[in-house]
Amino acid sequence: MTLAIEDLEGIAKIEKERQEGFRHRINVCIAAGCLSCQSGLVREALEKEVGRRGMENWCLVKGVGCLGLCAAGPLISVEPDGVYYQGVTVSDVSEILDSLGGSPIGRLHCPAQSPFFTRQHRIVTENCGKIDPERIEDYIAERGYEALYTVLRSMTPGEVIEQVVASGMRGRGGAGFPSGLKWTAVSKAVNNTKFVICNADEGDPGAFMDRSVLESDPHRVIEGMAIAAYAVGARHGYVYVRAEYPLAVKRVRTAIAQAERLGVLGSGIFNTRFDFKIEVRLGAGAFVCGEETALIASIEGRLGRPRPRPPFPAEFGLWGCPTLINNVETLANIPPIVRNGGRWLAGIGTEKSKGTKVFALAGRVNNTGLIEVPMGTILRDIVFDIGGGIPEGRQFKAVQTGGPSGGCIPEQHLDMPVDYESLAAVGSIMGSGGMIIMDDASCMVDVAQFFMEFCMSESCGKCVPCRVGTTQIYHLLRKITNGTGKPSDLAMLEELCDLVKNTSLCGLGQTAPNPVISTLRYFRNEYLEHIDDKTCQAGACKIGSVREAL
Amino acid sequence: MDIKSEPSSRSSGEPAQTTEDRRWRLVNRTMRMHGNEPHALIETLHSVQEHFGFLDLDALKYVAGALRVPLSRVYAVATFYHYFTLKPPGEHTCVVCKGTACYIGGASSILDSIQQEVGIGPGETTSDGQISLLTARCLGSCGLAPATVFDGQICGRMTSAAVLERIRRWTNHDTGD
Amino acid sequence: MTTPSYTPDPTPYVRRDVNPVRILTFTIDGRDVSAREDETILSVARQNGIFIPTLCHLDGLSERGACRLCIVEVKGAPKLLPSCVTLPRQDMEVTTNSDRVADYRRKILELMYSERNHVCSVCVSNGHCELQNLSVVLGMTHVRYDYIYPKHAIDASHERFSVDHNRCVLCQRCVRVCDEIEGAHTWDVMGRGITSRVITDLNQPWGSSETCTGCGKCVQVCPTGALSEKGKSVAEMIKRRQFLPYLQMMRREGRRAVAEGIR
Amino acid sequence: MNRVRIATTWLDGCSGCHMSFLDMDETLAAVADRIEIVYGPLVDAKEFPDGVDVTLVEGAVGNAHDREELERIRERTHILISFGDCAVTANVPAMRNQFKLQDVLKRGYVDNVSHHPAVPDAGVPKLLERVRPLHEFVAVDLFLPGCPPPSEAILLALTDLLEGRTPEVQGKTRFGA
Repeated sequence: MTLAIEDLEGIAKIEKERQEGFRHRINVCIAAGCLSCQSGLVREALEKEVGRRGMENWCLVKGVGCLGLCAAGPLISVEPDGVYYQGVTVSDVSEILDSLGGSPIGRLHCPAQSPFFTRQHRIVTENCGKIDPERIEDYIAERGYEALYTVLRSMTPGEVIEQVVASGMRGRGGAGFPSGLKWTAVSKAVNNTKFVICNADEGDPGAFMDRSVLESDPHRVIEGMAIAAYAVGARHGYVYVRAEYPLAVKRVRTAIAQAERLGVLGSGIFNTRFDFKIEVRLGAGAFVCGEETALIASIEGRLGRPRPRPPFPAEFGLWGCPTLINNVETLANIPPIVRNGGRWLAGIGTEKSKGTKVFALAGRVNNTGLIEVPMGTILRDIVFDIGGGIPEGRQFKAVQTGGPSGGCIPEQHLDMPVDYESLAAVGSIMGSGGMIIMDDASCMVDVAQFFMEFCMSESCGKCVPCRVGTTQIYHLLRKITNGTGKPSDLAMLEELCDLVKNTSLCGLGQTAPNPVISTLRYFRNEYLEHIDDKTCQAGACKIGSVREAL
Repeated sequence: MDIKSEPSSRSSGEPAQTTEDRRWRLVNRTMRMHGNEPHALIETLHSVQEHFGFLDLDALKYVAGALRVPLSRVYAVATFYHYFTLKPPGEHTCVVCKGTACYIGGASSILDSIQQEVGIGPGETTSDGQISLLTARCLGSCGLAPATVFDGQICGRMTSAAVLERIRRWTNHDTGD
Repeated sequence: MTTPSYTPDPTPYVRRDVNPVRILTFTIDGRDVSAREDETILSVARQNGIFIPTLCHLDGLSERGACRLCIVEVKGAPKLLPSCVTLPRQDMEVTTNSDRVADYRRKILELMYSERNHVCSVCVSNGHCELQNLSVVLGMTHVRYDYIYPKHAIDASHERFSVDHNRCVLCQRCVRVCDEIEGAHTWDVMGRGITSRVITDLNQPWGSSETCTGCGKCVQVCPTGALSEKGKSVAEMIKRRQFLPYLQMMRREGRRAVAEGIR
Repeated sequence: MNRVRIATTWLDGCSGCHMSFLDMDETLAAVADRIEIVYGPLVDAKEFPDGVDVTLVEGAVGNAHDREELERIRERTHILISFGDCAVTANVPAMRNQFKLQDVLKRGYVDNVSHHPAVPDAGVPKLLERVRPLHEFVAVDLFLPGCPPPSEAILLALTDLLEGRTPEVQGKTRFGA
């Protein structure tokens, strides 16, 4: 089947007319967050009630992706009025339908003018909460696959890469490697067979950006992959997604099937000679598979143990062929880069960190949820303005970024801009975008122990420093948190952290000590309290019980 | 016997019910989709676990033979990836998320209270085979921490009391309540 | 999904970024050396009589870069690099035995000792053990990290050999020799991280393995007393590895003969 | 000239290291006029004296008494030598560390005993949960591994100390030697 731009425009037009034909449109968030507070039931009840009242012709009930403010779920938005409702239950359904066209229900009202919504800059998540992730037509109505058409019909692969280079975008998966360089390397590699892999193995505990994007706007990622494939010369792609995200898996599979049926995936896309197919591969619960070479091994059906690089996947990747591996968010940035030009993205953010970044706000903060802000946004604004500050009137203590590879940033650094360099300077990393806020009820030694336990059990076991070193660090932290630590343990902790960081084989081991190093740097007094006074101010560690036993 | 010889010569591990059991047909279909190639191992194990709930030794042996993957590698893969389980799950499963946000939000006290009430720790099943307790690295529902999954249904903002209430519903129901 | 999956090309992967014919020069510990582009720093060092400690490396088996003992410093490189898998570049300056590297090596060795239950005095390989020997060579007189003391079993179900997991360092030489030279792939590593353990077949007693040919290569390549011949007492297990270079050469020739279709 | 005051003792060990010490035979005589052995199984002294220059401690720390003894020795000794594998690595005594202390005692005093099986609870020091090397309890100045350390290595260490040098025993002894 050959698809022309007119067909895309036609689909978009029909879809727009269809939607605008409804006087009222009720968008119900059906991403995992809201689903876990029964938004599925709310949607059903709305549909049933609309049917019962005979409103089907002028009131549309639509399941949409993440609206962002998970803390207030289930969320719904009513268009075209632009009204948000929070904490909606099945019993509110009648009242909502009664109020259509009238004044909003104050009791459920979620102020759309609050900083949580107004301070965001949505590029990657522009369609989240707007379109039905299970309808390709809805994506096309928002200019979906237009970028792919432009690329295939009017740009050379080199021109596409130029735009990505010009955008200055850096990989959103964690390390922040310039995406344009990666694309260039793969495109230059000499081989008839190349692959594009979308890394959706979002393993950081406390991060759910990729999940939300895949659940809310899967076609955007598929389009990004197809553009990438064209640019580097690949004909086959894989989405490697965690099995723990069944909804994301389902939506991606649905999206791929729809794209194939429509002809934006497959052979001779848009009547060109470009063929591209995508397969889904499920991760099976191994954090280390976020590492490129381990991920490749996993797709090949093998153990997810990293191998030393070089050779890098750009030269020697999946089945020995040049392979481009990009994270979900990176790929989701591609269609807007193509539509608006690389310079447009380069105009957003800071000098060295371009564009926006999606963060998952979680922990002890009022507005938990998903946010997208320009790079360089001040951390304090994220926590207190967008995040709405700390609940229950407690004291802010630290914000943890970068997951198990990142660090804890204390109050004194809250006024820094969030970009790759600034985060590195304070001993943390951008990581994939998890942001966990901690208050005075969190013990930083306990937090360090939590992350080390994570790294220890996620270590693949291949290299000695990571396999045994993380275990030794964990044991030392456990001694400290249970009140049997010695003053000399701190020096030993530092020694082991240095060893694991400098001698481990892959990124997991090399960054595993970061949470310990950063808490030792900023919260050393808490370690000393545990060791010298045998107390845990936050009350998180069970020192008391051990002391009684002694 | 050479492990790398023809799969037909290794069919001893094939469970008797293979041909008539619909679930095995679905597993076979997964393997066929991947050309019965060794690289289909993880996808196939997913398929086995999806249809049987866990991976037993006969299944591992069968998959090894069908895909021409050495037995030890199949076992290695099945134990490397934490998503796979070699133990049959209980009638009901409760998965407590131990992601960072859930940890900060009190996931450990939820686990403690389950241990106290039901007497099982993570990875364990009650002796009557009714309830399995599992932990997850992160369910991605951090916005609603702490999160827990009851028989596949995810619930946010849990407390120990709420979790125990759900679990009691299972046990009461099973005693004919 | 309805479309069948991608089927990879069955031919072996070839690194195209390396030219095995090209010769380059660089320095190791200040000495000028030359190498082919596909030779590792370790192999060039050994050819030139420069010692770099290793454990998971064994001539004739594939490289893993996992024990990290062979790390070296390369001028300009921010990270320490495992010499067993790192290829030299023109004018590279390699330092094999700086204080920093020696210090890390000793610490890594200490970690290995702390991981399992190594009791040299009662070990069949006492006096012939690569791990033990490394402690002498690297000047490691004691382990400063807490011993972990995991509980591990001994499997003596095989007719002629036994495996004592207390002495295993997870170098995977057994796994590799069984897979790459014998072609049986009886061994692999189950689990992950600190709970990893070598297994035979479906984690069953070695003696009941369907795939083990009983060739004993795994025993001979094992650097410690983890794998040993039965009937050997303390300090009596001396490993014989003379077969490895021959087998490797013959396998290579055999593969070529098959590829060329001649005999 | 003041003679260097030397002490030796053994904790959880087999006395083999002391045998090796005695194996120095006539070479011991060569340094005999410069040293004085003030405490140890080789001499008649009831209490560990104050102001000892060098103490060779054989054996691991396996019970409460070992621990107290070691701490007292550390207080009263200038240079403490961890003497032999049991002291350095906990060696054979530590082989019980894989098991729970209760199980070890039960196996030793109950399971394998036909006459009055009972775990002794009076008159013997309490066993520690785990046997550990000396340096996990006190600072150690020199490590002399070996099972036992060869007498040449012991002599070398002693003569180096007598000459005021830091002993360099690398290559002279090793674990299990």
